[in-house]
Amino acid sequence: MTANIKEFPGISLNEQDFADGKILYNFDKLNGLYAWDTGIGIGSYLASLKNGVILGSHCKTCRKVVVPPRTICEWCFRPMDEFVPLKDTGIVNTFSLCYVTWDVQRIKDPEIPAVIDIDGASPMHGIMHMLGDVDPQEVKIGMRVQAVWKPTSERKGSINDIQYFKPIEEK
Amino acid sequence: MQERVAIVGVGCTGFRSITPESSYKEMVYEAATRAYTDAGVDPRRDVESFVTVAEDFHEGTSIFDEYTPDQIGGALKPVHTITGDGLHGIATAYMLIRTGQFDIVAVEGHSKASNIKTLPEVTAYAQDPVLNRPLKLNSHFIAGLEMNRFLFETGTSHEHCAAVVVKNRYNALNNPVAPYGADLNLEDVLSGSMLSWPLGIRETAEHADGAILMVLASEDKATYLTDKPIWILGAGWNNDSAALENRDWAHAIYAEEAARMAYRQAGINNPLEAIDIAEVDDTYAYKELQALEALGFCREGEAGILTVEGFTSPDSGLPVNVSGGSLGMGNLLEANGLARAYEIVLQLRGEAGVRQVEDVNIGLAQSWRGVPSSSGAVLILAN
Amino acid sequence: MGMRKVAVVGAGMTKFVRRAQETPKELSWEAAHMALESCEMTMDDIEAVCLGTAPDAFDGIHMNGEYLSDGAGAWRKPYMRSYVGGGTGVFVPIQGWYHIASGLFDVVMVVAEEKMSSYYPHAQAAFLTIFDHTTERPLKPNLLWIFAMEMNRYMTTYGISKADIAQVAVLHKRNAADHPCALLGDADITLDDILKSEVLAWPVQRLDVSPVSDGAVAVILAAEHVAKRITDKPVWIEGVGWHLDTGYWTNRDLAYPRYVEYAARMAYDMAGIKEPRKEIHIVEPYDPFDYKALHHLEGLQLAERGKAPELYSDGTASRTGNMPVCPSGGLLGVGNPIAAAGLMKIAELFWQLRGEAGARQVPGQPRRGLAQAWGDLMQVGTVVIMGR
Amino acid sequence: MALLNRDPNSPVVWNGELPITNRYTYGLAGEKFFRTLKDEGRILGTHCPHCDQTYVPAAIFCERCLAKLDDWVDVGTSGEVNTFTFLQVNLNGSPLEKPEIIAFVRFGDGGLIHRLGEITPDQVEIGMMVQAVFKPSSERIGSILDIDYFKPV
Repeated sequence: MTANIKEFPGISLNEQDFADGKILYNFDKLNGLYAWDTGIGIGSYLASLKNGVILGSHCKTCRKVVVPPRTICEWCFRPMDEFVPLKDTGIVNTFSLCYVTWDVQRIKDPEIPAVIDIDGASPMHGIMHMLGDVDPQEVKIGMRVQAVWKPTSERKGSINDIQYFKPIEEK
Repeated sequence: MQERVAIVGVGCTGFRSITPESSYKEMVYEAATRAYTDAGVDPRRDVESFVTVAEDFHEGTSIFDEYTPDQIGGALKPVHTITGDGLHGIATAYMLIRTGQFDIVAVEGHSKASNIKTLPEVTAYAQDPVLNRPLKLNSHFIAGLEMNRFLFETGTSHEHCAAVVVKNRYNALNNPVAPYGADLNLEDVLSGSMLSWPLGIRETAEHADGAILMVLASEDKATYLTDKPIWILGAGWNNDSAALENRDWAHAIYAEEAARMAYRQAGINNPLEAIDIAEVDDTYAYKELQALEALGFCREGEAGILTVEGFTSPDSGLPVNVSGGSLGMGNLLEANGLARAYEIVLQLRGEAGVRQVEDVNIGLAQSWRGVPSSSGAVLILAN
Repeated sequence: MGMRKVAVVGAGMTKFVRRAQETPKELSWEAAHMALESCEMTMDDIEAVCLGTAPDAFDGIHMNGEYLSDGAGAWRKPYMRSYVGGGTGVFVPIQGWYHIASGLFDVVMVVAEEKMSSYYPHAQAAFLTIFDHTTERPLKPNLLWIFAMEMNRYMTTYGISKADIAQVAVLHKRNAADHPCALLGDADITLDDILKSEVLAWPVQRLDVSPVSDGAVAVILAAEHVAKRITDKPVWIEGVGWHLDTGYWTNRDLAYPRYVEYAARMAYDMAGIKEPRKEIHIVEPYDPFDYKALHHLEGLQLAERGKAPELYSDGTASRTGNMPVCPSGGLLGVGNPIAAAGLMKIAELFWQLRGEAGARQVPGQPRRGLAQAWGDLMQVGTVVIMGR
Repeated sequence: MALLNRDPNSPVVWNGELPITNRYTYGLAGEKFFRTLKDEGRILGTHCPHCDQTYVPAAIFCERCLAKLDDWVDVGTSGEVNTFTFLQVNLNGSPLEKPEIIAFVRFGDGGLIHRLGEITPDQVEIGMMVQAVFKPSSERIGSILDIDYFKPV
């Protein structure tokens, strides 16, 4: 049918049309504030972060240690058996060198988000965080990294209690 | 194609004004575990597809369906979300099973309304952004407009609406999971402050947190799994105009049309004769009366009188909202219809405890999506 | 009783544009109106409506499904909106399929709409809110991160180069030059253009990415007995599949889309397809980023793991090749109004299989095609197989 | 139902927001409807001859048959109060000092949602005729707020 149709609907505007008042428009902003209940799993995760510990949880049935910790194993649908404190070291599973912030501001020095497989968790089980103290061009998948924590007094029970992960010096 | 579909398991958790002990995932898991135990199924092995109902802005997360599979046993399975009421979810599972491709499907809905700090503003963001939102009005005004026109056209009185509150909150006293049970009189209700006149604050259901999961199965599986399958005789859903400017302000057209569809499937010509018990939307008290008329249980203008006369009380002609309805159990956002259907399932199984109604064989559940929507669904169940 | 057969009998779409003047309702209406006209049907014939639109954040309306209902032709009709993130565009025809296959309806209209430009100033910023509110959002993530990290993992695992991947963008954008609704069609684009474009989030560069867009698409589905009355050339939905992986995206292997494989296997089973590489003649994999098309071709079992680039380098994927990939121009070329982009692929297969795709027509009278979409936190696969 | 015990130092909630900011175009019908409202102080509808419906505010399509509408009609500036309410709460749920009188004013087969003014609550009735009170043309921006309120005729 596209062969038979000459004209498709859809009127394209450019930013100038808005600036010049050629078309009518308005703005609005959602005042959407939330206080999400943290529950047992994530509540404990946040409390551990405040103490400088990355917490996982262990499913005996699936023989898995996962992070962030949850109370339910999504694979066998049984309750998780125990919390497991993990190390604050790990391996870079993957990463990016990002030159754009979340609200699309261009930046000169890239942010380096990564998935870090945490030592003590099952293989391919990691968390997303940032890498720092590293030359962006030196970052490699498979690189070993360690968490750089905020000082105890500044920790709030948040994923941001870890400032970033930095490479572990090879001995 | 499979013709017959039954509800074979139900589970819930809640319902309370706050649930700080668990995250939404943990709360849903509780309801899910109960439902799967009730149905005697293992979700990882037996459940072939999953339907969840949710709205992004109620969760505070965009693309919320990302977070739905894990706590219902749906990881790496055919899961999808309907941005509708729980009864839309049940209708969806009903269709999935009828295709013949799935034998067992689970439906989940929940509310963490207590986690939304700015719920009125979130609700207002559903208004038309150009025509209505610039007026910056709390969305209860829509219910106020609707109630006023409904009273005007049908001759229903404010007392009639208050009688719904008295009945439903009293019924809730007999429902162990209902948080808002109370023994009130008409004066207690009418003396509350106004929200949007003629709508009073006590005629508006408080929100609650909670989760409900139901397991549906094809005929073969249902009869294998349980001695008490609750059959779906009909499911209907519909909506009037989305625009406030084009809709019928007095009548619940969406309920009328949804019921027509469900009755046609169920072969019901005279609903009052056929249906033994009903759970209908009462998130605002007048909605129950409006719904009873739209569902064809009585003529226009009669629902209020029947309520005052006790015709819709638990031991009378047509027990309505024996569970306490939303006024008694709380407004559960997308899970409202599931709460209505949950009660019908318990009643049809004979498991409703002290509030068990005698001789019930066919029940109806009905829901509405809340302001500013004009959409809802109807489900007809039988034992 | 056997399964009810369901056909696509009509399709319509708007142009995909960067900023549309139309409201979301009006975009939906334009596509729906055109779909009706395409098969000479009226609203009286439509028994139910299914709608797909991705997050409410874009259109900027809470309960967006309710808001869009009149534009989608759902006035006083049974109507639901289904939702699997980016996978929605190929899910909503599945929703239409089960409406009809259930026996409850004979004719259903399926509409997908997205107006990303309503999120202002930057549509991309809306994606912050798809991450876990407690464990991830405080890091201020953006959508590019997860794509870039998945792409990096894919490249590293299989030793795939940027140039291998850029071939995808070249082919799709060139294909789109023949699509009257395309936003970024370019017949003359070269590999060098892609590889030299601005780095956004290495390894993702500007031209690896599909454009933020506004648009809508609609198709009309009918049960067998009705479809045959409406048209001599119904295009049957032979198989459907969908799977949603865990939300814990940092706990799985990003190199391979297992959920796409599962969705594809479900659809192949239903369609009775044993050897997809021989039996699928046209494929429209989801391509919001160029590497994703490769990733998905592998998940769909249409290429060995890590070998999808060969389909592009040996010409198999070209419009005149053995298995044309994205003859429409895909999201990279036509544009990516999320849900609408997925349904655009269904419309493309409809036109291709009927021999009505004009300048984009794949030669040799293709008999069967597959459309696929993907979404959420890299976790959902939706697949539809269509055949003459 | 969990086997795990919550860390007693767990924070109960995590606070956050949905940072959603939008810009809405008025669309094909809205453009003409609001330009006319702004420039000429007139209220326009569109008529669907097939369904015999007059949509107010004007729509570019008929929601019933999906036909394109191009029969624009001036519906005047006075309409009937179809229903009304006295809204007692703010957008954020807090009580309003003085109730707002909100009405749905019928025009054609549609109408407008707006405030009523120059009237006290006890004077409002369903069926009464009200008339749009426009802002001075210099203050109009092309918005539903170009009408200040509706007052009794």
